[in-house]
Parts: sequence; structure tokens; C-alpha cells
Amino acid sequence: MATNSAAQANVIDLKSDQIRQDLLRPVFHTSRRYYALVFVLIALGLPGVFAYLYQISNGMGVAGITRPVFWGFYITNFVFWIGISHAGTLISAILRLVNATWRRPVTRCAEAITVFALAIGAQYPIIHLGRSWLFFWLIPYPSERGIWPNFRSPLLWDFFAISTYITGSLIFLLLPIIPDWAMVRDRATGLRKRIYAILSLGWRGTPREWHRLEVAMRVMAVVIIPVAVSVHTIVSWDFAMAPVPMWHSTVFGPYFVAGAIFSGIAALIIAMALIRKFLHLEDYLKPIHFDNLGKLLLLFSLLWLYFIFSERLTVWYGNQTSEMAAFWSIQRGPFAVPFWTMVFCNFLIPFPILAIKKLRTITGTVIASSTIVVGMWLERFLIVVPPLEHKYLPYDWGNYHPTWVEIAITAGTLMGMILFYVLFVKFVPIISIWELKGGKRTEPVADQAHASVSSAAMRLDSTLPSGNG
Amino acid sequence: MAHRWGMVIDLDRCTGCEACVAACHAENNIATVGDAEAARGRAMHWIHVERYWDGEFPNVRVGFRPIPCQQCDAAPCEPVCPTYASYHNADGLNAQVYNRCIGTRYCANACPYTVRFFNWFNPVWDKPLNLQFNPDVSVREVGVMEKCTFCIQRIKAAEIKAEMEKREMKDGEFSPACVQTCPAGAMVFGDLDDPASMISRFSNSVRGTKLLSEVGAFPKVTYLERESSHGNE
Amino acid sequence: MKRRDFLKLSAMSGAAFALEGCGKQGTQLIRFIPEENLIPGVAVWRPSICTQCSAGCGIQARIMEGDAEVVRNGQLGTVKMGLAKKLEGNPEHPVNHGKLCARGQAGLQVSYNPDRIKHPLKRVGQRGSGQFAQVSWDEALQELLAHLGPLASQKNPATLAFLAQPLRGQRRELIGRFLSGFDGAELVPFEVFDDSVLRKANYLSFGFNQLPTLDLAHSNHVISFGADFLGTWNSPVAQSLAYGAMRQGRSGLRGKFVQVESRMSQTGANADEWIPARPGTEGVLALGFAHVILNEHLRAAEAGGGAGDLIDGWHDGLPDYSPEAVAWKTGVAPETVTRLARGIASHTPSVALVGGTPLAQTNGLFTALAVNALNGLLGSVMKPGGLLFTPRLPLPSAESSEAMPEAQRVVSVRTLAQEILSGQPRPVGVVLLYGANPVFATPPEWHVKEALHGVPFIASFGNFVDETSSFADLILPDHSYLESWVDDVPESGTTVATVSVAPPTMLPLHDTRAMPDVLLDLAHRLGGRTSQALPWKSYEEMLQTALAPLRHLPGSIHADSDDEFWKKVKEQGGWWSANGSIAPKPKDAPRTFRPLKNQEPQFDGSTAEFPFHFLPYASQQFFDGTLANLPWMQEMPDVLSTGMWSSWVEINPQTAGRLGIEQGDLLEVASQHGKLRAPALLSPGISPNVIAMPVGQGHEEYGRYASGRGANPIKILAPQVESTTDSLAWAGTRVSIVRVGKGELILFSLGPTEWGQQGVTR
Amino acid sequence: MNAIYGLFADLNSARGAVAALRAEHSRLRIEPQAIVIMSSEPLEEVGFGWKEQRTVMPWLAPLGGLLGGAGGYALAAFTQRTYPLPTGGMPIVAMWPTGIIMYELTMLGAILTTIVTFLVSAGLPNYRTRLYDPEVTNGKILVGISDPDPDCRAELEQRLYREGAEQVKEYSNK
Repeated sequence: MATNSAAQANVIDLKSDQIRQDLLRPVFHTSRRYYALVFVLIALGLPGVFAYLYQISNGMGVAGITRPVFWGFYITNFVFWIGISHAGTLISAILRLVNATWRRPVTRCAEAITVFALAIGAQYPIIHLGRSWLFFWLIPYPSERGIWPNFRSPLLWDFFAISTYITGSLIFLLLPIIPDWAMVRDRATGLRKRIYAILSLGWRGTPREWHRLEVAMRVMAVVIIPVAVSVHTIVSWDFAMAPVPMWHSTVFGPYFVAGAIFSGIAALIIAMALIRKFLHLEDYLKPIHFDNLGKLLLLFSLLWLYFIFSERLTVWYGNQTSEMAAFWSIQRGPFAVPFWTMVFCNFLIPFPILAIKKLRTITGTVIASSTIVVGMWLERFLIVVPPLEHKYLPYDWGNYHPTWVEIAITAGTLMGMILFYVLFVKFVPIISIWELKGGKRTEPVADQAHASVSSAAMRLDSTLPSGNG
Repeated sequence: MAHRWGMVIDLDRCTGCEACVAACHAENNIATVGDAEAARGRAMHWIHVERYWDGEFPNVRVGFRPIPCQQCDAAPCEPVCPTYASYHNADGLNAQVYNRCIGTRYCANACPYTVRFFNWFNPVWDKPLNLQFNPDVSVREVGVMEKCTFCIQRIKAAEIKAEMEKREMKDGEFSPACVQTCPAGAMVFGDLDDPASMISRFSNSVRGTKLLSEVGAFPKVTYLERESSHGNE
Repeated sequence: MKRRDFLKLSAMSGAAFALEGCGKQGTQLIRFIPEENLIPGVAVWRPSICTQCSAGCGIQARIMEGDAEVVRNGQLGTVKMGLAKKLEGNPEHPVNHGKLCARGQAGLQVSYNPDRIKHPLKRVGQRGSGQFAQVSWDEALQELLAHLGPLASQKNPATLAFLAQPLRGQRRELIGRFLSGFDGAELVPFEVFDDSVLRKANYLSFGFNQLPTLDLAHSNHVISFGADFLGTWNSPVAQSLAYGAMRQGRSGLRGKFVQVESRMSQTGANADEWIPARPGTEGVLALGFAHVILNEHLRAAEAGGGAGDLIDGWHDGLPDYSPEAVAWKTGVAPETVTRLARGIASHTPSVALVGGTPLAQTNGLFTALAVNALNGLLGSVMKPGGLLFTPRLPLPSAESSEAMPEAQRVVSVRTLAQEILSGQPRPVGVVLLYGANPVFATPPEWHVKEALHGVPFIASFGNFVDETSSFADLILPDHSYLESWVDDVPESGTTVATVSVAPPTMLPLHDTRAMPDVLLDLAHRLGGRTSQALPWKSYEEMLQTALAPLRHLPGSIHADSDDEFWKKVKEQGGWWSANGSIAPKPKDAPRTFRPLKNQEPQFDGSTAEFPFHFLPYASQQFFDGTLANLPWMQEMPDVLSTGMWSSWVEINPQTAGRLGIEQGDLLEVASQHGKLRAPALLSPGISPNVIAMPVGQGHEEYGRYASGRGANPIKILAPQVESTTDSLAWAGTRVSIVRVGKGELILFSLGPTEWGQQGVTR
Repeated sequence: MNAIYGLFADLNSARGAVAALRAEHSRLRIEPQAIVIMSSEPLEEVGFGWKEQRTVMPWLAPLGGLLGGAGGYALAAFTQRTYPLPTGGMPIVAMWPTGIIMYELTMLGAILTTIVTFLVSAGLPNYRTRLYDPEVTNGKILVGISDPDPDCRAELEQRLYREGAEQVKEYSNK
């Protein structure tokens, strides 16, 4: 897959200057529409901020969660965003390792999603605390209270996993930006020049720098994949470790990871499509990219189907009274509507679109991705809430109705995510220029080298030993 | 010396009068949340009497089951707490340290018996209702999980008394508020490690069962199931 | 006395200081000198008596020092004083042996209730508007005297009525003596769930004008006709204790318990067998059992004794009560009748109980007598494991109010209302209110409201403004029972003669005065007959004199001097006779009574128009509604419905299904006498032709926790009374129901109701 | 220091220049290390890579990982021992939960080591003014000689031109 698509992907027959101009344009030129967009996003996000302050000042009770449904939207969003965050790092890491050249325009969009989704997702464990202001009690440090956190608690595992992941993916995102920032530095003036000079760490582009950069990226790619996998496994264990019917399941680890990548790719496709449209990068993010990602999405759609099927089938077959309560409430009960919507969004709609080549266009994949993002949110919701409503003792069953606070905060964080992304595009070339050029250049130059200069090259290298002797 | 406090509840004696519920409120400064919050399922009853109907009219029977915290030996609520707010004390009680609680509510999800209650708001007592506060029990603030403690304040008081009188604690010397008030004498409290104690004898009764034993939390509350009379005529 | 003066002084200076100090009065902190010497953090236990219901359980209060905002000498400030923190049963007490029910536990919230009346009040607004202004005690007493004086001195031909909750012991005696100073004065005891029918029946059958003490602990087979003896009827704590012993108190022997009622009560929920019989036919069922027992010669008719003689056809083997006939009337299958009859006959000692709903019918007396006869037949009267009667003390004050009509005119509130409205036999000039709340708890057509409007002057001793006391022109707030001298003579629940007496457990929080002391004060100021009848300076003195003779009886206290005796009484919270030292003495009933034929119950409303029997029942939390202002009770889930903070209509799922009613739908319940609205609650434990509702909610005027909450079923009841005792037949109304929309149920349990539907291990 | 450098438009001429300079380094009196190359993209091809290709980074990462893991164990074990709770017969330091912490910290260790070794070995960040020309990020390839022998300056300049440099510039930070 990598090679042939690489062949097509590399039909970016543009002058390097052209590339530079196109990709740096967003960094240097800002339209009115851009400011308007930022303003709108902030306006839509603010209610969430107010809602959160309101919740802190009045108490958790302003949210809809109640006994026995002690977790609701917040934890749903937490799992959802952490899931989205698997877009980037994982994808780009894998693609780097298999050296799929078509990845080059895609990687940075993906890695950015990762970092921002993590930043958002990591807010939720704090937002959902009864006493948010004491969140730092989760951090292991020798405190005046003379007590350390409990390392047996999955929430502690979360803390470590997520902080590792966010560090890793941030580095993974920033490393390849350095040369591009150097490029901006050389074109910018005044204060901006000074800022970018600092950001680019005095990058010059010597072979040593280039080489170290690429080695570092390879190592990171190797390291980041197991981290990403562990992160969502541990998130799944927040549930699987508790003896709650339908939570206490062994399939949750892989189930969550697959779901995460699934939603991640979907988010990536949407982001790419928007960038392509609004930054006029049609020549860089080509149908082939969407086509390839679409195939990936298809694979994961099937994988998701397989997981949810095996999860639900085993429960149904096991037929434990305690579990069946939650099971039926999802299958036919009050949660039937979200459940079947989810099945439509995650499989029935995307599958044909992605499976039929004709439909696997940019529009097609975007449609599929949008339904998938919705579907995956519903999946998280259905994992969190129905089991809590139906724990062991029927007398203690309850139900959950979210309030405006939860909804406002949820919407707020979505806006926040988009806002981050929009700002990012303004400070960083969203497509890695040097990688793109590198990708563009490899084959043809290789040929040339063989044709003309090879003899000289041979001669040179033969002289080397004496040279540095 | 450490004890292992346990409770036996005789379902054949329990009449569902809920004296235990009221006594618990009075003893432990448990707030009332008011109708609006109660309607949202946020009423706090550290011990509550569960009622299950059995059969159709006219052959209806009812089972009452008072459920305090079961004080499990392997309590699911404990390991999940990131701040040790919910922990296992030396007497085997699932203690809750309110000041350490940051309100993840994970313990409440993990608890198979749903006997943990959360302070969704700061509790309010219209003056002078606050004059009734039991000074031996701290009042909880917003965002904190609370639960049945087997009236740990009474346990401590009795321990101190015994210490001052230089003696071992006597079986039945004291009991939690629910046990003390139970009109039908359906509840027994004591030290499971003391083979001579009433509770040790009761918990070995043939009628003895543990609630949700399949979950494997090893509760320290034993239920004595109902019987039938006159050879089930 | 000296210390008091000193206190006054200190408080005065405090006040003076306060007035200099800036800030509005009440906000600044005045520290009074502590009135007691308590060690902070150390609890002391003081005995008292629970007055939450008429069982008369002994309690003890856990007193610890705390800072209270109080009024002393008209000045608000804080004082370190002993505060009741917790109530427990008094382990010594022969009724409850250290146990206490939920309502008793909640007693603390009476004393600390934010809606308590904190000082005397004078009506300013329209009568019934509940608008009052603060007045001083002197003004208040002057005003009351101004109205009582003329009545006492017959300047005014009108008379005086004392409308109170049923009282016993010295309180009862005190009021009786006070009224003796007024010609034609009437004592009007009122409670909605009153047991006068049963008392009368017991008097006729056994010669005891009182409620029975149930020796369940020794019985082998109990069959109860509608008596909620584990919840709200008679002496619930004593009976629960005995019930527990019956079930598991004897090794190898577990007493069987069968409940007959058409709506499953908390008590019925504990039964091994629950038998829904048609309302009002319980007596027939009882005689059905007797029929089987007689005709199978399991007992001889003579065993019925006096109780049997009261039933028509008893000595002919009750021909009209064959199982088939009974089945046809009651809806209970003939084989069930036979089986149960043989059961109670063979598994002795066995006992039959009756109370509550079956007696709240027009044929209540018949039902009661029938069950009494059955008990006679079973030989369970005055026998271990059967019905016992608490022996009476040789004191004038010992009898319950209904028990001694000869003392002075005792009339029902219905009669009082008629008298007020008609002015016959003589107009009522002044009504004194104490505890009773008839405006809330009588059917509208008894016209209590209208009557009260017509009374020239009404004074209330209550410590809350409720529907009735809001009609008062003057309110002289009483102490809460934890703040005052309390005394009681339990009518049942124990086998030893008992008088409970206890001093205040804590100092008053507010500017209130104990009703007995106010009456004594009034009596002295009135002079004449009244003051002669009440020679005592204080209520304590009265109590001490009353109990003094007991010192020489064998009982719980051995003392050499009266003072020592009194000291011990106060420590113990009363006096009770040594076991068996005083035997209950039956009075021989008048032989004039002619044997009763079966009387069909009369129901108000046609079956066509009003297809359902309407059963109000005493609520587990609020009893008859007097406890609806206690937040703990409001939030305590009703154990069967799990309802909180509201009222609801219980309806059989089949009926509901037929009428397309779902859980939580808002229903309009209509009788010939009114309508009310409440959400539907589907309950398997109720006959399809019956709907039931808890009494206690639906207060219009009863503080912040009770007012405007839920609906009051009494307001749609027919003004029917049991034919022989003027007491309300509150189960004799028929209603129709119609769904009018979506209502809101406030339930503690939102889960499915069936056992074992999911997850419950058995 | 000062330097002379040429800017080449295309790869091959740049490579040629480097080759030539290296071939004649003794005659032109250039230390091989003195030849400086800069480009706006990695030049993996033969000819540029010199000693640069060798680094221990891939080996340091696992080492850092081990350190992190050990640290993780230390943290978890130490804290759990300082707060020994009755665990109902279960070990105070439960291996599996601790293992999870160790796993995460292993990865964190590897990541941090990598980024540190990268910065150190690539000599970043470095904000001192050094031989550089913004033209590099315009795609030009810079081939220069730092501190050339003054006598050879002229020859070097025309040599660079001969190899196809678009322009040859002087650099000096004096």
C-alpha cells in the first residue's frame, strides 16, 4: 500500500518556492474571517467556562449526576477525548515506522490533534471532582499532609499514563517543527523574528542536526506507540477494575484502544478536510490521502463491530441476572435509541461509504467520519451510564438526566479544541514543509545520482579514509 | 488490641419500621436534602431498608432488608480511591476520611451495595436545628463522600472507657445507633474475632447469608434469612 | 431563686451593653452566664417520656453542652447550656425496654424546630389568617383572664371547652380540675385515629375500658384484623419487641402471623400470610373462624364467655357464618377460612387482634366484638401469649380520658362543633386548644372550621401554628416535651402498672412556658372554685403529691422518705409496680347490652359512581400528621412505597392497567364530599377495588417543612361515624379516580419492585 | 571566526563542491571538519554524510527507560510502605499495580532521554551568532569553509564558483 500510494502521493510537482509560499501563507497572512472565527469560537466556549465556575461555587449538584449514577457526561467526555487523541501520534508513528511516504502532509495535523485532545481530555477528571480545587492531591509529591496517593487506584494509573503520553506526544509534535520554525524565522521580521529565533533553537540545517532529528523521530515513534496503547487500556481499566455489571470485562482494554484509534482517524479526516478547504491546500492534501485514511477507517469500523459484538454476545450468552439488567436497558430499554444510533453511526452508514471505492471520496470520508465521531461519543456514554443505573440491587437503581451545566461544559471543550487548532495553524505551518520536500525529492534525485555523479561519489568515498587519517 | 466489628441482621425479626434510619440521622449529623434534591435521588440514608415484593395479588409477600455499609473485608471501594480517603482501618472497618476526599465518586461506583452517599451541595440546617449536632461526629462539606461508619465514634468512646478502666471491652457494652434503637431487636453488633460474642454465634447460624456473596467483597454484615412456621403449613 | 435573680441582673447588664453596642438587636453576641454546670464534651443521660404518640414510651436524652441562641428576659443572646443531642429508649422502662421507633427518634426536631413559636402571640389579622404579633406573658395572661373570669364567675352564661389531644395522668387530672371551675365546661379529646371503638368493645367483652397489651412473645399463632401493631397502632415499640421474640425468641418455635386487611400495611408486609378481605367484613371473617372451630368441636361455645354472649347466634354454633357464607361476604376462599381456623385452634397459644381500619367502619363495634368473641373462644384473654390488660394504679388520674366519662362532660369534637354552631345546650364562650388539630383532621362536613369562626375567644397552648391554632386569638406557647415536666400513664404495652414522670431534660430555648404551670397560674389568678381545685404552686409539686402514695406499694423504687422516693422517681423516669403485684381488675360490663347481629358496613357513595373503597391510613412517618413538620420524617422513605416529602395514591396494578394509569400519573380522587389530587403509586399489596392514601401531608399551615405539601385525604372523607361511639368512620368512604395528567412521585427507590427480578441473593 | 561559503542551487553541484574540497583538502589547507554544509532538508545521499552518521541515541533511550522504570518502582514501593494499610491479606506493595506505574515511567524515561540526547548531540539550543545564511531556508545549499587559510581564500572562492556556486560570500563575526 505504502509504495504505490507513495508513487501517486508524490505527484506534487511544485517548485519548492511554491510549496514554501503556500504553506507559509497562513502563518504570515491573517484574514478578517479568521478573527471572526476565533471570536465566534470564544463566544461559544465561554458558557462552558461560566458553567464550570458555577459548578465550583455551588457544588457538584448542579450537574445531573446523582446516586447511583455517580459518573455521567464528564467521564464520557474524558474517555471520548482521550480516544480522539489516539489519532495522531499513533497514526503518524505507525506510518513513519513503515515509512509510508504519503503520510508526509498528514502527520502534523494528526499529531496536533493528539496534543490538543489530550489537553482537553485531561481537564475532565478535574472538572468532575467534587472538590476540583484539591485535584493536586492526585499528584505524588511529599505533601504537608504526610500522605501519598494510592497507587492501587486506576485513577493514579490514569495520571501517570496521561502525563507520559502528553509529554511524549508534545515532543513528537514539536521536534519536526523546529526546521519549519527556522524557515519562518528567516522570513519574519521584528518581534516575530525574535520569537521564532528562540523557538527554532538556532537551527541551521547541518547534516548532523538533520541526522539527529531523524534518529530522534524514529526512537520517539517506537516509544510512543506502546504508550498510546497503554493509555487507553488504562482508561478502560477505570471501568473494568470496578465490580460493576457490564464494566467488569476483560475485553475492555483492546476494545477501548480500537475504538480510540477509530474515532481518532475520523477526527483527523475531518480536520484535514477543513484545513484543505480553508487554507486552500488542495494540492497538498489530495484525495489519495483521504482514500488511504478511509481504508484505515474501514478496517477499524469492522474491528469496532467485531469488538462490540463479542462484548455484547458474551454478556448475553453468560446471562447473569446482574448484567442482563444493564444489557437489556441498552438493547431495548431507555438506551435503545442511542444504542442503535451508535450502530448506524459507527457501522451501517460508514461501512458502505468506505467500502465502495466510488464513494470513498473526500466528501464521502468526511461524512463517514462525522457520523463515526458522534457514534463513538455515544459508545462512551453507553459504556459509562447504563451499567451504573443497573447495579446489583434493583432497589438502588436510578437514572441520569444531564443538566445545562454538563452540556455547556461539553460544548465549551469542543469549542476549545477547535480554537486550539485554529490558533495552532496560525503559528505553525500545518504541513511539515521540509518533510514534504524531502518526500517530493527522494526518487528522482536518487536516479540522477546514479546516472551522473555516482562515479565521482565512488571516487570521493574511496578517498575518505586517507582524508580523515 | 484490634477488633473485627460485624453486624447480624435478622430478617425474620425486622419489621421495616425504619427506626434505624431515623436513629442514624440523629446520631451521625446526616443532612436532609429537601424534596427537590430527594426527587433527584440524592437523599442520604446511611442505612436504608430495601423492600422487595414477591408474587402477584393476592398472594403477595414482602421482604425487608436493612442495608448499612457492609464493611467488607475485601472492599471494592478502598483500592479505587486515589487519596486513601476510603481505607481499611485497623478494626476492619471501611473508614472514610472526609478531609482526604476529593470527590472522584469512584468508590461509590465500585460499591456493589450502593451505600455510599455524596454531598452534592453544602448541607444546610435551618437554625436552630443545628443545635442537635452530635459533637462527636464531624459535619461533611460539599464534594465529599460519606457513609455508614458503624458509629465509629461510639466504638472509640467505648475503647477509651475500657482503657481508662483498665479492662477489655465487654461484648454488647455498646452498639451503633441503629442496633441500639431497633424495636424488634433484629440487629446484633459485636466483635467477630471474639468467639464468645453473641455476634460470632449468630453469624454461624444456618440462616446466615451474606448479601451479594458472588461479588466476593466478603461483607462483615450477616443476614439471617426468614423462616416459615408450623412446618410451612 | 437567688441564682435566678443574679442571672436576670447579668442578662440585663448584657442587654444594656448590647444596646450601646452597634448593630441591630439579636445580631450582636451577648454571653449569658451558663445556667448549668456541665463538663464540655461529656454527655449526661436524662430520662424523659416520648409524647410523639400515645404509647408512652420512656426515653432518655443525651445531654451535652453547646452554644445556643436563646431569649432570656426579653434579650437574645448565646448561652452555654445543656442540649439534647440524641434520644434513646429508657432501658428501665417497662413499655419499650430501651427501644425507640423512628417517630420517637425524630422527637429532637420538635424541640429544635425552626418553626416553633418562640414567644406569646396575639392575633392581629383576620381570624384564621395566621397573622400574629408578639406580646409579653403578662399581657397574654391578662387577656386570657379577661375572657375566663366572666365564665368562671357566671357573669357570662357561656361555657368553656378544652380541645386537646387525648391526655392521661396528671395532665389529664389537671385539666379536669381546671374545668371543674366552670359550669358545663367540656373536655374535648380529639385524635383522628382514635380507638374508642375498641375500648368500648373491650369494656363490653372483658370489662376493660382500655386497649389490650399483646403478649405476642409467647403466642404461637397470631391473626390480626387490620391492626398495624408493628407500625402505628397502640404501642408499636412494645409490640415490635414482642413480635421479634415471637419470630425468633424461642428456639425451635416460630410463631405464625397472618394479617387480614385490604391494603397491605407495614405490619401486613411482615405476615406469613396476607388475606385481603372486603373492607368492613373482618368481623364476619372472625366469626367464620369461630364457626369452624365450634362446628369441628375444637372448642366449646362456653369458652367464649361474656364475649361470646354478645354475638347473636353464638351458642347455636353461628349458623350464618359457614365458610361458604363467609367467603361470599368477605371474598376469602372457604378453604382458607377453614385452614386458618384450624390453625389458630391447634397452634396455641394463639390470639386474634383487631384495630385500625376494620373499626373505622360504621359497623366497627360489631367487628371488634366479633374478634373479642373469637379470642374468648381461643382462650387467649388474660392468658400468656394472648390479650393482657395493663393493671391500673390506685390513682384517680390513672384512667385514660375516655375511660372516665363521669369526671365531667367529655364530648367529641363533632358534638362540640354542633354545640358551638347551635348554641345548645349553652353557648361556648372560650375554647382552649392543646395539641389537637381538628381543622386538619376532621371531614369538612363536621364544620369544625365554621364552628371555630363562631367562638368569641380561642386560646392555644400549642408550640406550632397549625391549621387549628391559626384560629386562635391568643397563643401561649408550651415548652417542648424535652423542656418540660412530662408524665404519662401507659394504657397498654406493659404488664405492670406504670406511671412515667420525668423532669425537663434541658432548659427552654425560647420564651415559652409549660402549659400545666400556666393553668395553675391562671387558676390562682381566677381564685374561687378553680384555685381550690388546684392548690399546688407548681406542676412538679402536683406530680410529687400525686405519686407520693406509690412509695408504699411494691415497685421499682425502695425509698425511706418521700423526698428520696421523689428523687429516685426523677432519676428513673417514673415508677412501675413489681411484676404481678397489682392485678388488672375488670369492671363488670352492663348486662343491658343485647347480642349483636351482623351489621353490614355502610359506605358513603354508590358503587356505580364511586367504584373504589378509600382507605386513608396512619403514615409511618407522620402518624396522623402531627409529625409532618419534622424534616427527618419527611425525608424518611415510607418503607413500602419508598415515598418521601409528598403524598401518593396507592392503587393495584391490575386496576391501574384497566384504567390506563401508570406509575406517577396525577390522579384526581373524588368522593361525594370533595376532590384531591396526588400521583399514582402502583402497589401489589392492595385490593383491586381499594385505593389507599397516607394521612399526614396536605397541611395548609404547619411550618416550612409541612405546609403546602401533598394532599390531605381526610378532607374528602364522608362525615360518617361509628354508630355507637361518636368516632369518625374514616374507612367508610367510596371514591372515583380519574387520570388528569403527569404527576411527580418522590421515591427513594426508582428500581423495579419485584424481589429477585435482578441480582438479589436469597 | 570567519568563513567563506558558497550557495548552491542544486544538490549535485553542492555535492561536487564538497567532494572537490575534500579531495584537495591538503592542498587548500582545510581541516576536513572545517567544511560546513547546511540545507533546508535532510541530505541522506552519499557524499554529505560524514562522521555524522554514528550516534548512541538509540542505545541511550532504553537505558533511560530502565532508569525510569526503577524510579517508578522506588516511588510506588516507598510510598506504599510509608503508608501501610490493612489490605486484608494482600501484599502492601502489590506487584501488578506497581508494574503499571513502572511501565509508564519506563516510557517517560525513554522519551526524556531521547529529547535530551537529541538536544545535546545536535548542539541545540544554540543562540550564538554562527556561520549561517537565510538563503538556506530558501532551498539553497550552503557549502563553506570556516577559518580558511588567508592565502588560499582567492583560490577557494573561484573553486566554489567553478563547482557551480551561485554566489560566494564572506562571513565574519568580528
